[in-house]
Amino acid sequence: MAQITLIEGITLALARAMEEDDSVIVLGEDVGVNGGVFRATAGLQSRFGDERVIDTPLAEVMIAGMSVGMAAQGIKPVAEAQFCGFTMPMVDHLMCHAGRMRNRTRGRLSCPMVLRFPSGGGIHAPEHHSESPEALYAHMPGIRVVIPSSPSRAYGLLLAAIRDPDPVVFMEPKRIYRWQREEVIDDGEELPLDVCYTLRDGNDLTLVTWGAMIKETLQAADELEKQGISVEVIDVATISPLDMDTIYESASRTGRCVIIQEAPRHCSVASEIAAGLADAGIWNLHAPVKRVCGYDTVMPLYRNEMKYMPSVRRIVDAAQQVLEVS
Amino acid sequence: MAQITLIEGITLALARAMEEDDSVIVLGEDVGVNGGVFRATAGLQSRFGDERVIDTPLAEVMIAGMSVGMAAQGIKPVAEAQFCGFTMPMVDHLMCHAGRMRNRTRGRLSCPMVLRFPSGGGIHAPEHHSESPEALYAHMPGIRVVIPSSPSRAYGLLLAAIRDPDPVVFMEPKRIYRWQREEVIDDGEELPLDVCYTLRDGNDLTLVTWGAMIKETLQAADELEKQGISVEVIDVATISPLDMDTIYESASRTGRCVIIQEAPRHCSVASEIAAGLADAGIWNLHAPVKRVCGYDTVMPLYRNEMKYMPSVRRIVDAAQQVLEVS
Amino acid sequence: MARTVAAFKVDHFQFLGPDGKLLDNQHVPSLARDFERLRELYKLMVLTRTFDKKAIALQRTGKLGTYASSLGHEAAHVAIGAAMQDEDCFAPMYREYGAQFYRGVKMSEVLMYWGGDERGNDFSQPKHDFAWCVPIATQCLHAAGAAMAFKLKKEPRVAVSVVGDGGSSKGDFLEAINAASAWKLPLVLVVVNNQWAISVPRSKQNTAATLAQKGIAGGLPSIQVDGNDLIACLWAMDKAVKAARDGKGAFVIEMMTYRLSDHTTADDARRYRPKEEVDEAWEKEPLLRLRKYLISQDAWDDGQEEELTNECVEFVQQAADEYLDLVANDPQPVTAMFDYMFAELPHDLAEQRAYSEKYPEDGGHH
Amino acid sequence: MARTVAAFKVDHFQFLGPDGKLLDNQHVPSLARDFERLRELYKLMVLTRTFDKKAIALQRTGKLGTYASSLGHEAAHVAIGAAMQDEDCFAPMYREYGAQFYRGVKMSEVLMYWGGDERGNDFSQPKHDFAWCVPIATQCLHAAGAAMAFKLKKEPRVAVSVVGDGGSSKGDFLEAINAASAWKLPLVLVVVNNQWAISVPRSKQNTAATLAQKGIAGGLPSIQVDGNDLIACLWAMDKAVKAARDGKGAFVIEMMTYRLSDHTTADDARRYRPKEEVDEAWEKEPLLRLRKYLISQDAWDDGQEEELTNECVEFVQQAADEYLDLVANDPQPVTAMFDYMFAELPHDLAEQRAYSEKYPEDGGHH
Ligand SMILES: Cc1ncc(C[n+]2csc(CCOP(=O)(O)OP(=O)(O)O)c2C)c(N)n1
Ligand SMILES: Cc1ncc(C[n+]2csc(CCOP(=O)(O)OP(=O)(O)O)c2C)c(N)n1
Ligand SMILES: [Mg+2]
Ligand SMILES: [Mg+2]
Repeated sequence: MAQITLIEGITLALARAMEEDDSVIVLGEDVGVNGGVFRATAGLQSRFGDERVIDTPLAEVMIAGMSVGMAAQGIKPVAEAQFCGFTMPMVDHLMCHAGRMRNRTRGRLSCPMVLRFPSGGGIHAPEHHSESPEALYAHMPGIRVVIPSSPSRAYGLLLAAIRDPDPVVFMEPKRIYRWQREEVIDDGEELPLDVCYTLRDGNDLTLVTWGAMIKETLQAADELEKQGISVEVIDVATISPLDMDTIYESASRTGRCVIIQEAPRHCSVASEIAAGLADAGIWNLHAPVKRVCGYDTVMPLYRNEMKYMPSVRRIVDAAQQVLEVS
Repeated sequence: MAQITLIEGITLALARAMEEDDSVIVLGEDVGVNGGVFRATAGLQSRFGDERVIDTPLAEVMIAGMSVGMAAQGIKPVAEAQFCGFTMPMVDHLMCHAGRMRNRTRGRLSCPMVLRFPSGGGIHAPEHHSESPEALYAHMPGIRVVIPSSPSRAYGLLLAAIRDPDPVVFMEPKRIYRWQREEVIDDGEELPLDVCYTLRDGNDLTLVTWGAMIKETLQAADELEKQGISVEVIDVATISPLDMDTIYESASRTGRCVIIQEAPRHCSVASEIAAGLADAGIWNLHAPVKRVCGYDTVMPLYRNEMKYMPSVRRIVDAAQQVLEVS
Repeated sequence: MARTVAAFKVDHFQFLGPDGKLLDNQHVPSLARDFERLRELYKLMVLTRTFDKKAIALQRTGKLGTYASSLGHEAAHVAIGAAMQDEDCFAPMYREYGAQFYRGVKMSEVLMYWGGDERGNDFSQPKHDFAWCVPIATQCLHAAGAAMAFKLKKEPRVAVSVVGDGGSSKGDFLEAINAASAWKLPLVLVVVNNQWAISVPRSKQNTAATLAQKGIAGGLPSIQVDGNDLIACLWAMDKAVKAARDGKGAFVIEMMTYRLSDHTTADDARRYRPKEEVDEAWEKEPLLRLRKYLISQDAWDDGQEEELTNECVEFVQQAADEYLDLVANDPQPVTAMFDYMFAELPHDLAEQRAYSEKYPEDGGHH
Repeated sequence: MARTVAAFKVDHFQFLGPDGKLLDNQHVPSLARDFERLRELYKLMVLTRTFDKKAIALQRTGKLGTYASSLGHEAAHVAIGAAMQDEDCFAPMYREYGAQFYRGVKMSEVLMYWGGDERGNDFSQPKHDFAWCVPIATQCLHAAGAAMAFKLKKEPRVAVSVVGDGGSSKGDFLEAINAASAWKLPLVLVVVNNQWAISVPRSKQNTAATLAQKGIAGGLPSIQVDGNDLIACLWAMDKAVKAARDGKGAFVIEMMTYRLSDHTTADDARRYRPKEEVDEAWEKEPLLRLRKYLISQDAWDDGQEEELTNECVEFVQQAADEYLDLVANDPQPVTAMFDYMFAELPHDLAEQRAYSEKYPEDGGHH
């Protein structure tokens, strides 16, 4: 069995989904011959033809709007946006149509589409290539939001997203596209779209994160373990709907929780998790819930981008703050 | 002095701002002869001419994009979007340009524009006329978000928004456009863009809300007072930046906080406030922080819209839940 | 040194004059002689207008929410419906009742929608048509997507969408034109130019001679027709739908008509529109000229007209009763807002749904 | 009955052939004889190409981030800059260095930007031009807004924006055309058609004969020029800028050129583009033909060329040194990401800024 990267997990899932269902098509800018600027769709056009792997004109509103139209009429579009920053023109069709089609028509029409795109910073890319807009999509009713953080979760979650009868925004943490290799069996097994993954068990502290920040979070957990602290690490993976039960369970055991995300803090996913803890989870908390986030500023150009994102030290410091409380 | 409504406060502030600064212009669909579909710009075109009160083609991307361009080149555009739902195509220019212009150019260019629009449900309007998307805008770095809830705050906050050297999204709670009259002196006094308003003092419980929900919240407070409970009511007013200090102070006195908003809950402004309380505010809380929100569903068509929004009873019930805790 | 690399024109087509006479007997399409078909469509135009009147009356008496009238657009709308096959797909904006009635949408469904009940969008027929679309011009891209789906599935079906003179300024419309050009989509884009976008006159959308010429941006065949002339509208639609079905790609048709009503019942057009302009437009309205034509051809008479009037009133009243009965006696429960969000209710919504059941009557219809 | 209500054409202009000879001596514009000006612009074209080479070398050696080359676009870009006045406003996309150098943007600023430092956007000159704009086509609307500002302030200034063949498919471009039409804006929209949008060829953007004809959607005068012919580019730009300044409204110009490089340094065009096509394009590239022309007119010689080459290399090296020195010895601190968010730092950001100071080195340049 091959050891593959996260992005190869994506490609594998795309191929699998296209193999098993003729109505699945891939579309986007440069997804064809070029195989996508990150090579996520590499080889798909030669395998499935240019009627199923479709290079589009440069027009994001069109990609989103036509995906909605196709999805309502029997095609399952898996649209790629080239970078997170270029999905903003798609917000209208996602919010006003994709997330509403089934509800609007009382189930007469539906919108089984996937919008997938590379997200987050850290690869020295130009402006608008490094944002983490998951909170925007997670706030929209009717849209599932998924962020895988390992090759196998990329494979299983993308398969599930494509097969899902409703719209899914699938954000790919590009910084870890090629970070780790893992054995992934191409058996068509999907993963559920509504559960968190506990990456590491612990009793003193819960660290909650997703996407590329699992890298720094796991490193922080290592450091903390060296200090004798037993750390639980949760990969949220499915941002919407959010599996708060797993988080409640963990935080109620450890009594301490730090949430780590790359995105700005204000009205974010980290805030949602902390708010849940402030409600149903509050009785078991022994310390304030800390959020370690990107700053509430524009993601800087690449020279300072790593300073923007939570560092291991920032995570460890926040952890120590909540651990100090007795 | 005239007793005026919230929307009249808007009109008054627009006229004042245009009077005192020639570079202020108003643009949008139907803002001219028609005076806006809600009459917010009524009379402005005949007073200031059609070069300063400009009917635009029907194109929201254009309105937003040109406002960015004008704002960077010495004009202060106050753009009207006709309804909240139609601001979605504007998200791209707000997120990618308005909120970044100053930062991108290290202050060489800036973007002093206002985007104002009627927001929220409850007036029997058609689909897409009744959303409360403040969380989307509040999550964007570089953008201020303001929601007035009284005639005088509408006047003072809009004046401040127009004079502010940076972009402001100004959301108008249309359900209470004509709810209350208040004496507003047209003295050009602006209100700060970063403080909450305590509408009512109390010791047992803090209710935090904004926009049209102050109506139900104040009613709920009345009911609770009848039961002998002393309720503090805070109108957030400035969603971004958020004045958490006022909320911390109140919640630390009362030990109990319920946040009420019309918008869906997931990754929302209510969640942000609750998350703040879960962090810096946690030591003074005596009860879980409850959020009473619109459901995480599509805002229904008008027959069920009031069932979607927090009712007085839902607020009172949540309050009683947090009051039961001892 | 200049050389011309591309040349275009926009032609305007009209067959029937406001006086009900054919403008040029030599060049009229054969459908001008198909009196059976014209009669059928005339009836639907009258029915649509009757419906419109009723809907406004319901709104004025508090029984319906905001309603967008189709007064004056009947020829354009009915022609759009009549040119399509059942299996084709229509992506309407919000006032094309004539097209929808032809396709099988029920009047009670139209009333349900404007009456604030989602069930109005669950058309009993045609099951695959798009719902009303309030965010202007977005429907053009949904239609382009539908056309793409048909093309990919190699189904001989056509997608048709409508946009207004106002909506034609939106990028969505132009991206749909571009998409149709890029992939030669089986798509017909109709600009129903009724001269106004609420209070904004056509002249403020842009200063181009026509709106049809937006199609030239994508190299699409682009024509203009008299939108009050059913024969011209139908001839153009037939031609465009056939071309699309035959794999010849997309068409842009601008139908020149006039919004004889307020924009919606929430609007008062007297604020911004001169009475004379409206009076003049009434002279050119679509029903009268078709009736005159049919009468002149002995294909219609006053007796039939009277009978039709009565039939329409009765039919519309039945639809209104059906609507009023349903919303009064079978309203959607609070839980209805959860039940169609996803194919399967996620755990968070299931929780909220259970909570909502505790407040079934709260904040009811106000 | 048809009557033509609008007719249009798109003309293509070229004066200088790939061999450096004028195509038609009778119809050349007078600027073809203004050797002083042409020489100045030729020098800038060479300088721009020299810069391009250096920037790619810096990227290849890890000293610069992703860089978008302007190789092959020099005539188009330099002509755009040369036709504008200082007080006009340029809204670039991301590779129009030739235009920007003409207008006063420093090479070290270009390098700073692609080197990941916002200070590159703080042009020492011209202070009012827009920054590079990565979200494609959005800059067209910023330029439309600038044009509107000039019009409202009654300033005789012109806004100019550039979009690619790919970007011309975006609604923003078409909404800018529509806006220019609606308000007769002093705006020039240039489509630099270099035949590729990364790996997507021009033919996939749409099947229209030209991209210039998108201007017809708004009734704007729309022409196409040989984008490798500096004389044609400059002639068209001069004409369009003058018309705009004279209150005659906007222009769309499609400049036909070729992207001789990879899309950016992050791209490998060999994956999708035949070598023969590139080889052929090299035959038509803009520098050589202008040099040949100038030499044939005794306005340039080999000695001058050699001198120019040396000057350019030196000048570019200085800019590179300046850039490298600045980012090495005067990097922006972590707090720089807060200090330009708002005119005055709001309390929440002030708090975060203070916190960030505790982590000045964290996650540094990686
Ligand atoms: C994107 C969007 N912006 C604004 C509106 C509000 N609105 C509803 S109808 C209308 C005017 C539409 O004019 P036109 O496109 O000419 O169609 P008509 O109503 O005249 O048929 C406006 C501005 C909307 N529904 N959608
Ligand atoms: C809105 C948007 N979508 C996608 C991209 C990613 N992208 C950068 S350049 C490019 C191709 C641009 O092609 P074209 O417009 O022809 O300009 P060129 O680069 O050829 O000069 C793409 C897709 C972007 N920058 N902005
Ligand atoms: Mg109209
Ligand atoms: Mg290109």
